[in-house]
Amino acid sequence: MMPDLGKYAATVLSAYGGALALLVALVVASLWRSARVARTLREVEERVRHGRD
Amino acid sequence: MLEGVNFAVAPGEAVVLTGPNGVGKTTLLRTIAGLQPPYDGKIVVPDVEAMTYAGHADGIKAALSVAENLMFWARVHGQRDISGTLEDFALTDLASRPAGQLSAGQKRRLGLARLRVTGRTIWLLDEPTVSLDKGSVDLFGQVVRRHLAGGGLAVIASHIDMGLDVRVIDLTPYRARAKVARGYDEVFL
Amino acid sequence: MLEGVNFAVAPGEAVVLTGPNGVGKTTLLRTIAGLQPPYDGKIVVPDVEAMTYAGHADGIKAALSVAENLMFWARVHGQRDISGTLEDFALTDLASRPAGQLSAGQKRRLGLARLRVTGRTIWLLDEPTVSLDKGSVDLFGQVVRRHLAGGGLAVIASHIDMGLDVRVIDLTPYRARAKVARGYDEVFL
Amino acid sequence: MTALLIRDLRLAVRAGGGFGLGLAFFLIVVVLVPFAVGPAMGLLERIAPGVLWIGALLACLLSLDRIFALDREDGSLDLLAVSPLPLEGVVAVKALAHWLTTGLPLVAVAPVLGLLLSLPGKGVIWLVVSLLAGTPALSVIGTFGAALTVGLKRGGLLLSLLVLPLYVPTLIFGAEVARAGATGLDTATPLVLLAAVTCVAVALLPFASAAVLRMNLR
Amino acid sequence: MTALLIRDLRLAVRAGGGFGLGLAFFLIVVVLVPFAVGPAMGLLERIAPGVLWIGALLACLLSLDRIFALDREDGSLDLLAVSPLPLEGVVAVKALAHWLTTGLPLVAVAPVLGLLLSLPGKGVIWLVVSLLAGTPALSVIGTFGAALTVGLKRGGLLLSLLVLPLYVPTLIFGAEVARAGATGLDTATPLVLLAAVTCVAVALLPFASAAVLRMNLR
Amino acid sequence: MGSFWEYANPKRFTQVVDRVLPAVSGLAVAALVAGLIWGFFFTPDDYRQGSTVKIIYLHVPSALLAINAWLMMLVASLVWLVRRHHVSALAARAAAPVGAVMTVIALLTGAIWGQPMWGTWWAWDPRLTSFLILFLFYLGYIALWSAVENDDTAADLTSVLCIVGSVFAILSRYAVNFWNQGLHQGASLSMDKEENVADVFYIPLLVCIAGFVLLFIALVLLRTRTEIRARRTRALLAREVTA
Ligand code: HEM
Ligand SMILES: Nc1ncnc2c1ncn2[C@@H]1O[C@H](COP(=O)(O)OP(=O)(O)OP(=O)(O)O)[C@@H](O)[C@H]1O
Ligand SMILES: Nc1ncnc2c1ncn2[C@@H]1O[C@H](COP(=O)(O)OP(=O)(O)OP(=O)(O)O)[C@@H](O)[C@H]1O
Ligand SMILES: [Mg+2]
Ligand SMILES: [Mg+2]
Repeated sequence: MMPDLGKYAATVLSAYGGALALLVALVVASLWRSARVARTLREVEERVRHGRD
Repeated sequence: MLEGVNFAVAPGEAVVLTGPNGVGKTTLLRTIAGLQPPYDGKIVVPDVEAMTYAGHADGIKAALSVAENLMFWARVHGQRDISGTLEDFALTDLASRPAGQLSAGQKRRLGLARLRVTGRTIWLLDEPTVSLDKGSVDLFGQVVRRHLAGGGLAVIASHIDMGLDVRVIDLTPYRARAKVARGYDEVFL
Repeated sequence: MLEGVNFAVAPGEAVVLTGPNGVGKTTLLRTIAGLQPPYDGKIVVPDVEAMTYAGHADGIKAALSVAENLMFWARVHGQRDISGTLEDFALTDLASRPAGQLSAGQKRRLGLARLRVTGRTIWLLDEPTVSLDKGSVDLFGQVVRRHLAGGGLAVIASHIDMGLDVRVIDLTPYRARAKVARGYDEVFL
Repeated sequence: MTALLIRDLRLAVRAGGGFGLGLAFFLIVVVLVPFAVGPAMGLLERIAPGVLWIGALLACLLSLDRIFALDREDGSLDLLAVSPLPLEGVVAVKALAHWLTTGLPLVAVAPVLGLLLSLPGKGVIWLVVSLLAGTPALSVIGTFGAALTVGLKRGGLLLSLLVLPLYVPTLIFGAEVARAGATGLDTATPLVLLAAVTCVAVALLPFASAAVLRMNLR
Repeated sequence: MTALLIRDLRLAVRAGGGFGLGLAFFLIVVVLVPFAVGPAMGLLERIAPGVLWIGALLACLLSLDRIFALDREDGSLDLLAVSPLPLEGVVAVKALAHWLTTGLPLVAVAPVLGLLLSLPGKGVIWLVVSLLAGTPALSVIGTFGAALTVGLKRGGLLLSLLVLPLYVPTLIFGAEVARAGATGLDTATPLVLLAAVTCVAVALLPFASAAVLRMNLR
Repeated sequence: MGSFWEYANPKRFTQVVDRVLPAVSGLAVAALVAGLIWGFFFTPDDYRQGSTVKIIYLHVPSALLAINAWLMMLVASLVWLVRRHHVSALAARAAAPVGAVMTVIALLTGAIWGQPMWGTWWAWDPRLTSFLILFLFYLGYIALWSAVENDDTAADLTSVLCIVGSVFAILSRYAVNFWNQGLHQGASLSMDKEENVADVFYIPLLVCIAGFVLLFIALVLLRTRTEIRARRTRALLAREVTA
């Protein structure tokens, strides 16, 4: 399955590893912050609505 | 900004704003001066160019002498003669002293002297008499009265009775809003 | 320094220094606090470590919150509990606000609150009530009275009547000498 | 306007705000470099134009935050904003004062320091020319950065970070002129480019700076 | 004492007083040097250790005047002087805070920047070692200079001038260690000398600084 | 269907994002996985560069996006300054970290690639150098956003910075070119067929580029929605405090 990368295996693998790690980190951070902000917004909206009635 | 405050000032008139610490006097004055945008409501000033503001910070450079400090503001406003103003504020003797060596009250007098040399008619004063002794307060009261007599106009925030016989607006019933809540955030509500 | 000033303060007592701007109140207080050398004469303080000074500058860091500012000074003086002091100075609600955003009077209250957390008995106060509204002045008056009742001692320079029933020393008859003339120059005289 | 210029120059001279400080920094960089890179003669000569340009740039950068910060703190900036002077003019005068107290003195001492780094005579002339043509851009760009960060908590740090990439074209062309001059190559092309950068910066950036300052003072 | 350290670190992080600023400056120097001296490969490599040391030194120098000046302006320094803390301790803590916010971050990023200047791998290690051994001296000496000039009108300028000659031994030995390391020469001798300079400075200068500060506050 | 600017209303924008985000992210993941797997496993080695050509599938898309993200921010900034639509300001803010990460990926993969090809991690080649400068621009832009307290002031300031920065970025590009002739490949996606990479590399590369672009769009939509919600939270809290 694994292609033969020859003498450049380390180079190619580290490039893929580093780049994918950065991409995943960016995506995870974005999703995490999105979820957190959504949650606080929901809480605040809840409270505001309750405060009103 | 304060909710529900509403007042008008006519030429030759002064109002004194009072209210507890943190009620928003400084904020109101700065808004009138155009140094921050109003949250809501309208501020109608016939001539924006006619206003001048004196706040907690005096805009005094410690390294320049009293005369140099005053002269600078005079020239920015197109005046050239400061000797009368120095006299009015009892600063003549101190004219060549570096402003950094003045006592607290002397510094304040210098900050107020700036008002005179701007040649502007609308004075916005934020606690002008802080650190002043009784004599200087009287001196300043006279200056303000003369300014009003000459058709000037003043809005003064103060905790202290300045001996001016003018309308007092107590801001206590109004409450300052947090500054974060500005008009533009309405789209998000 | 002032010529011919001479006074003693006993525990539980306070004196108020008054006098026109520039007479030398600040200079006198700083000299007592040991922040500048006396030109002449003697200052006898039983315990230098018992003094604390609050001047025109409050030693407040704009980037730190109110509680952090106060906590720092408390810890420097070996205390840990600041909640009572925050209460006394009506700062509890503002505890987590950055000090840079306080209004002038709120900042001043924070500066004065520092006195309480030093745990020291001799307070040297330079115009403590500047920018304070009437309520805060009363509040501060109570704090001073409680301090005196607890055997404390205060020297206060002020233009304003603080409602304290204490000895007032008017410095007007004495004159401040220029600071250039300091003690060490005597050898050349 | 002249009042403002005079005041700023006076303050710079009296309070050490930039004037002298920039010079001292320039001197420091130039004096320390030989200690740092070692005494090899040919080496110093080759890097001399670059070192002098870097020194000038850093000296400029150093004094940038004073352009508005001090006036902001003591309330002068608010007062200037409500004064009859147009803000574009204020900004331009501030940049000019900065150049007069930082850029110009650097140009004046550069020949002496060039000698210290064993720059050849012809190189010195081109160095001076390049500094004269380039430092105004440094001041104007720096004023823009200072206007962007005035009143911010971490102004100093941010200012350097923001201004750094903006300085790159000026530095490249400036150092290129000095280097080409020292080695006897063609200096006309980089000099024209350098002048172009300076002209664009001087003509356009004051408007951007004034706009940004207005946003910040609001 | 810890309260003071914590406050200073907090202020540095929040208000950008040094932390980050030093780093940014270091980065700036390193990024700009190639533009200034030209892209020739061998040249950059040769001057890399020196450039990095100069960068570190300037980054340090930049943040020195904040050590006492801000506290002086808002009255904190007076209050600290009449507080129960010994002034020697205050000075030492200030120097430590300065090193933690300036020196240490520089050591941390030096390897990356070394790479940019094509410093060989072994050179990087010795560069880090030399910075680790030398930057504490820079902070302590700088604190002494700051104490000397606190409250002076042209403090900033004077400070740089006073501190500059005091920095020379540290710079010479430090750069020598880094240079010798990069070229594979003997590093032991300069390293020992560098360590000696640092030890002496750290052990003695806080007392001198406290004495000087006391004189200045009187 | 009203005017395009309707979507500039935060609420409307959020609704649209809620609807399209799953599709866009699904497509992005599909294209990325397909392109990268194709490129990594099923393409031959280059006769000169050996297996290192495979890095191109990360390097080129990220480099392209690093530049185009800045362009998008520039457009959004102009829209904010001219029409004052909050969504565009927030979209610029949301795009900056994505662009910065793309720049880092391009730098990183380039540096790793450079080691075997040019024998060095880093050279002061014009393209490399201008990327470093671009990265600094991103850093400054992000730092300015987070340093200014008032959201609208921050939007104003960063917009001006973005515009001025773009002018200087172009100037730098020319300066750097003038300063040093580089080692780096020329543009190979150009129309000039002679210079192009062979089709075996070209097609999976296009798929990867599509994947990166879709990922960029998805991330910007997601992050813009987050920014809108954060603003809304702050506005509600502020009203609560004062009411
Ligand atoms: C840190 C180092 C590097 C950076 C910042 C960098 C940056 C870039 C940039 C900005 C592009 C532009 C894409 C375009 O304009 O179309 C690009 C494309 C490219 N780079 Fe790099 N690069 C680096 C190192 C390398 C190395 C070491 C190699 C291989 C030897 C390489 C090979 C390529 C190739 C083949 C392309 C595609 C050219 C094209 O199709 O347009 N790069 N790189
Ligand atoms: N940047 C800010 N962010 C949030 N709140 C602020 C900010 N600046 C000021 N405030 C708060 O706004 C309120 C009004 O402040 P302002 O300075 O206008 O009061 P003031 O009436 O002038 O009080 P004083 O008599 O003490 O000068 C205060 O509670 C203050 O803490
Ligand atoms: N460094 C200095 N050199 C020369 N004169 C000075 C210096 N500092 C202060 N003075 C002068 O000494 C006098 C006393 O100043 P001081 O600050 O003690 O007055 P004060 O009584 O506190 O006044 P205020 O009520 O205005 O605060 C003033 O006339 C002041 O101008
Ligand atoms: Mg106020
Ligand atoms: Mg006084």
